[in-house]
Amino acid sequence: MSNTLEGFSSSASTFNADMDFAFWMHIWVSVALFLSVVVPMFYFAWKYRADKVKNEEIGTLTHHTALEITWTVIPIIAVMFFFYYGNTTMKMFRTMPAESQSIVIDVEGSKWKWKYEYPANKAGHVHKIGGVYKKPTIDENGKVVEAGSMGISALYVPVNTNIILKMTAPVNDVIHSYYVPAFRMKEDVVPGRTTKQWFNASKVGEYDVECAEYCGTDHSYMYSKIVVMEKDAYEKWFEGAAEDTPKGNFAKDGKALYAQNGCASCHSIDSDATLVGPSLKGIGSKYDSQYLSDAVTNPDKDVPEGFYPGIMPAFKLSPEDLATLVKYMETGK
Amino acid sequence: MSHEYIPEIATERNGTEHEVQGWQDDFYGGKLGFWLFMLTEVMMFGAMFLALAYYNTLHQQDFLDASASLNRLLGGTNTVILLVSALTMGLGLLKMRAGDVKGAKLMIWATIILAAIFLVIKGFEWSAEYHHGIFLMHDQLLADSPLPFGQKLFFGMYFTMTGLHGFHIIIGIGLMLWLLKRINAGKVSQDHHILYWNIALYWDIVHLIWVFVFPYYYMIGAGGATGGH
Amino acid sequence: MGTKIVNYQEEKKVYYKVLVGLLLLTAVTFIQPHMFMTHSTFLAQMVIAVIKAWLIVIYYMHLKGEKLITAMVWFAMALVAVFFIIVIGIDVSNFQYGADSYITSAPTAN
Amino acid sequence: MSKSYFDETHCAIGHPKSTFMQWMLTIDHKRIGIMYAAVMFTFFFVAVFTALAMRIELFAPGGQYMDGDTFNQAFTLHGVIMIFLFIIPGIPAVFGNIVMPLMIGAKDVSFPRLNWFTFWLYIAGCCIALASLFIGEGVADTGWTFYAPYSLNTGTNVIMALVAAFVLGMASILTGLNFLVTIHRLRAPGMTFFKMPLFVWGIYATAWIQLLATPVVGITLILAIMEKYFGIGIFDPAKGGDPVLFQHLFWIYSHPAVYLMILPAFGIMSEIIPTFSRKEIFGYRTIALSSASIAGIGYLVWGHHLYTSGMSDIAKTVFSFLTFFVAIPTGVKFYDWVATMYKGKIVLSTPMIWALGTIITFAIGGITGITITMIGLDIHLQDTYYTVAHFHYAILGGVVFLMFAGMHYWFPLVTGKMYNETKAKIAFYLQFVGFNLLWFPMFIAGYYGMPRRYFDYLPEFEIYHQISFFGALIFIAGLIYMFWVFFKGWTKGEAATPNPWNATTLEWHLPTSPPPLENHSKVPYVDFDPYEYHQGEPVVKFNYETMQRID
Ligand code: HEA
Ligand code: HEA
Ligand code: HEC
Ligand code: CUA
Ligand SMILES: [Cu+2]
Repeated sequence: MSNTLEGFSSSASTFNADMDFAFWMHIWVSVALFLSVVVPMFYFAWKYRADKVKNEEIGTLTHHTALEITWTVIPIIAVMFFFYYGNTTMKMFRTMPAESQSIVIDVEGSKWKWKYEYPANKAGHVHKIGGVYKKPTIDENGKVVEAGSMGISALYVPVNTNIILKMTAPVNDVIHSYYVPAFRMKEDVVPGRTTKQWFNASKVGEYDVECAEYCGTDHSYMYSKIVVMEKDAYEKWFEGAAEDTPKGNFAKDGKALYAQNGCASCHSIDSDATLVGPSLKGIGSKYDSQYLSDAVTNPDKDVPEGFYPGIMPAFKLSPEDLATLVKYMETGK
Repeated sequence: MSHEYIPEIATERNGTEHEVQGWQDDFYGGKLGFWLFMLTEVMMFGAMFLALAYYNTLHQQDFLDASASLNRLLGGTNTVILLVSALTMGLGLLKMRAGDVKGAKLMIWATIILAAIFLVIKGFEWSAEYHHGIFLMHDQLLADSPLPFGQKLFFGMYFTMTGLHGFHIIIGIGLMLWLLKRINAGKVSQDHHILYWNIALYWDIVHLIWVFVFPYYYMIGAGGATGGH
Repeated sequence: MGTKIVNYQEEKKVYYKVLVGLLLLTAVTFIQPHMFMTHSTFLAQMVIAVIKAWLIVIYYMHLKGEKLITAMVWFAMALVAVFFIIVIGIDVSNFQYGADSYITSAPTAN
Repeated sequence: MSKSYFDETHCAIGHPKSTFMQWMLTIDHKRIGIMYAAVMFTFFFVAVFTALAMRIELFAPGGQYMDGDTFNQAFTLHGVIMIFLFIIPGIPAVFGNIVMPLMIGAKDVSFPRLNWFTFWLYIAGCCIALASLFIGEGVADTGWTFYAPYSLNTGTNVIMALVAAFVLGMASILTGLNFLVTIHRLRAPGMTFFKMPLFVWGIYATAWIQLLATPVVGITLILAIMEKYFGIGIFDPAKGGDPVLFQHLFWIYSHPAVYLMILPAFGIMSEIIPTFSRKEIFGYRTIALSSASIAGIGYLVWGHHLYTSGMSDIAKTVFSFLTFFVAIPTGVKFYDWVATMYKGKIVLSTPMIWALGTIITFAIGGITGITITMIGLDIHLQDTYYTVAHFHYAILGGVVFLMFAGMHYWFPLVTGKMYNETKAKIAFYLQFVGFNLLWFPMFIAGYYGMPRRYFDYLPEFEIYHQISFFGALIFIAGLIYMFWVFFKGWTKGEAATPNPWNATTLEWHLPTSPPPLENHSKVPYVDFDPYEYHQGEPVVKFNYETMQRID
């Protein structure tokens, strides 16, 4: 098994080369500085070990101006180099390309899933993709039976194109961070703010996205994927009107909505188990549909016994989707 | 306890003698310690002013509007009350140092009464705001009220900071009562007045905080909504 | 200790003088919004507050002549000032999310 | 046989008969220091246990035996205990209390009763923190950073954790205040600031951080409590608050706090290196002033924790620039220490090998800190295991290692007994190897994109976590062995002489070890420098019977 993430190389995006150069330059200079401390230390500890040195031979050096200046100035020069490269790489990450020459995609991070919304295509259709990571299944011995996966939901982008991500989180959610190790980039997704980052992928492939800001129970399952495609393949998909992705179709039924919106990460629906929120098994017999749709769009309004407001994010769904979802909760279909 | 202080002597090699400072009866040490404590108060309120200024820069107009709606008359009265109480406290200390124990006690009582009046006025203010629905946990300050963000933040900070200041006043009253007890017990006297000294300092810092709290909350919007920055 | 000798009458006079000064300054805070610097009330008010604070610290709190403590006070104030410069002067004043952001462009109309 | 502080004490109230009450009410700085050590040590083992629990969980991908929530609570508990209960009181409360007054020739700290009160405040804070484990939904699951708005939303006992942190902060402030006044007022005649031992300088710089930075986090925690209880919206975006402000306020304290931890530790290093090189320290003044400048600059660099949180780019640049300037005085210290060894007579006793080991581990910790101060790199490495490895190298490989060095160094002074040197060295090597095996792989995992606070991870990272697990086992074995050696030393060890290491500073100028109740029976006049050696022997010599100087 490989010991690095998929696509983790020095050329997955336009950032990588500069970033890796800065890193390794820093590391090698630092190794030199490290050795300049540690090598003399070992040497002195051996050369002047107690049984070799007579008391009369002990030196009395307590100042040496030239030396002191050297070991102040050389590190200053070194850190100024580091500062320079740190800063230029930062500029590279933070200088957004013109929006007219890039694809601007809205990203929403909420408890524990990523959602993408594309600009409208020529036909006026808006692609919306998103969903939760399907957790790995593990048997009782702790062996992974089925690896976790993103299924078909991913951020689909063309190769060699500037992509700007405009990221936010629902205001009653918490901070997340959109982290793509293969591209060396990350930026927090802060409720109430709209942060941005951009990239330009140079290699076709699939790359893992991780959430790098602690956000609660399923922080470690808040994955997504970036799928980098050839330009024409992307174009072909993007201009299509159907709500499917290059990797396949989204089912349209309630069950799929339930999975896509990540309800399953907090509520079980076929069993009575309490995950983060209460089990929704048989919820239809307890409440009417108005209550259920309110519970989804404004969850803090009515909080069941034993739970706290503020955990479940408010969902903004289209009326049809909401209706389908409520029906699914009521009837299981 | 063998805490009676007998100054010790350290002798230099040439025989010169130096008095060793012990921890007992170290007036300057006590004062220094209390000043250091006051620096922590400065940092604490400094950080709150920082939060306040942060939102002020983001929502300038809202802050002016909210400030304009506070009751300047009551706030001003309270300012004067604190001014006078700082004087009485200081005079009391002077009297103590001059040996007039009775006068000093009188002055402390005067300060306590002034402090109590301050709290009463503050209470009036708060209850008026409460009736406007502007209060902790009350409708205007909740997430779904139409009050602009800047105003919500202004009032949130207002209640936190004046509340904390009021808390300091209450502690101050407690300290002064304790001081009276110590004076009666003869533990604080003309020669041993460090406790009084420090409580007077405490009262001054409580006043000092108000010197900034008052204009920041009550006055910045006084010129009407145009009195910008 | 120096503090044990006290010239009661002298010091009392100082106290009263300072009180009068503070009362006057308080009066100034009230007329300022209508009299002068009306376009920078905030600044004017803070300047007055600083003067008042200075009076209190120097005379009421006897900081005059305390070299060590004065130095410490300056140190603490410098620190607070730096926090302000960095957070307000540098970070907030370069706030990048004005129009885009929920917390700065309040969603609810009045 | 004269009486030591174990036999008699001063008490805060009255003169209790029972030994137990005498300990509870003691105002003697040495006893208070020992009690801190005992309590910290207990908590420390709780935190080590949670660390081990995390390492077992992380042994393989997938949930092994905990669920996500438990893991989240585990690292929060680990972080909170390690930081607030263990390492922040850490060296100041233990060695600052025990040896700092001895080193400056004082009978006690300036406010011994306050010191007693502070200790109990600390205990109260610990109790609140512990109580949160058993009340309601259990201990907070926010991470030790309590970031809003997560901490405002979660149902766990965050308020108790915040209150505990606040109370512990108060204790820390009062300790700092006490030490500052002590250092200003109670130095023995003749001891100017530049004749103070460097450990005292470390404590002095630290005390300023405790005093001036802690209130900021105190008020931040209060604001968070106000927010949770009273619904005001300072950090809650739903009410217009900005969560990034919380991060600013939190790190205004918590960054200086890391220097609060390391500076007294550097002080210990500066005591040990000249003593075991039998030679005056190189560049005394630069070391002293570098402590002060690290503390000073340390206040201005908190923003390096916010590089990816949406702070303005200009602020990032400023913070990055300033942060690099912490490395310079730190580097100067390192070179000064190594230069001290030049032409010395190096005695490799246990404290010395701990100190030398720490030069290696802390240099790695510090230099990797430099990596993540380069903004562009931090954009990649922030909140990955690279950061986690950085700070464990800095805290564990820096502060805790030096604390162990100090424990070996002052053990004879405090207990009057000696431990077994050979066994103590074995414990060192075990821990040194275990430590590097534990944390070095995490740099690699972090560089490849392993985020922190993950209870489950992608299978690609398995190998690093497994090496790390075995490192942890070796490390903890070494740790337990070390404490066993101490225990044996205290109970069965040989009696120690007043100055077993041939050291020069005032704490070794006492007639007996352990020291008598009121320390120096005759306060010395300090007309010598702290590390004056002549041809490998301390310049200042005593007849320990009469305490007359015989040099
Ligand atoms: C004792 C504790 C301690 C110490 C001393 C340090 C010291 C330093 N730390 Fe560290 N740090 C932490 C504890 C500590 N840190 C903790 C706990 C966190 C994480 C908190 C959390 O998020 O939970 C953290 C996180 C942290 C971050 C944020 C990471 C992130 O979340 O993205 C950064 C970024 O700049 C950083 C930088 C530094 C730097 C530059 C130093 C410098 O002071 C180091 C200086 C030392 C040296 C450089 C080595 C010696 C010098 C030489 C050998 C000379 C030659 C070298 C050069 C010239 C380079 N630290
Ligand atoms: C003092 C600080 C300290 C110390 C010593 C340690 C020690 C250890 N820590 Fe760490 N750790 C933190 C502070 C510390 N930690 C912090 C702040 C975090 C972040 C939490 C968060 O994310 O919120 C963290 C996070 C953290 C994680 C990451 C969790 C995650 O992000 O998913 C892990 C994972 O393995 C870990 C493991 C360990 C291990 C195996 C040790 C072992 O090395 C433990 C072995 C124990 C020792 C080496 C200590 C020995 C000391 C004594 C015995 C003292 C005796 C005292 C006296 C006598 C007075 N720790
Ligand atoms: C982050 C976790 C989380 C997610 C994701 C989540 N919920 Fe919830 N849910 C909760 C919690 C916690 C509660 C109980 C507190 C409350 O009502 O806010 C809850 C309550 C509910 C209730 C009310 C139950 C009752 O007994 O009153 C319904 C219905 C519900 N959720 C449906 C959904 C649906 C549908 C989705 C997906 C679109 C969803 N939830 C996603 C955590 C979550
Ligand atoms: Cu979302 Cu972590
Ligand atoms: Cu830091």
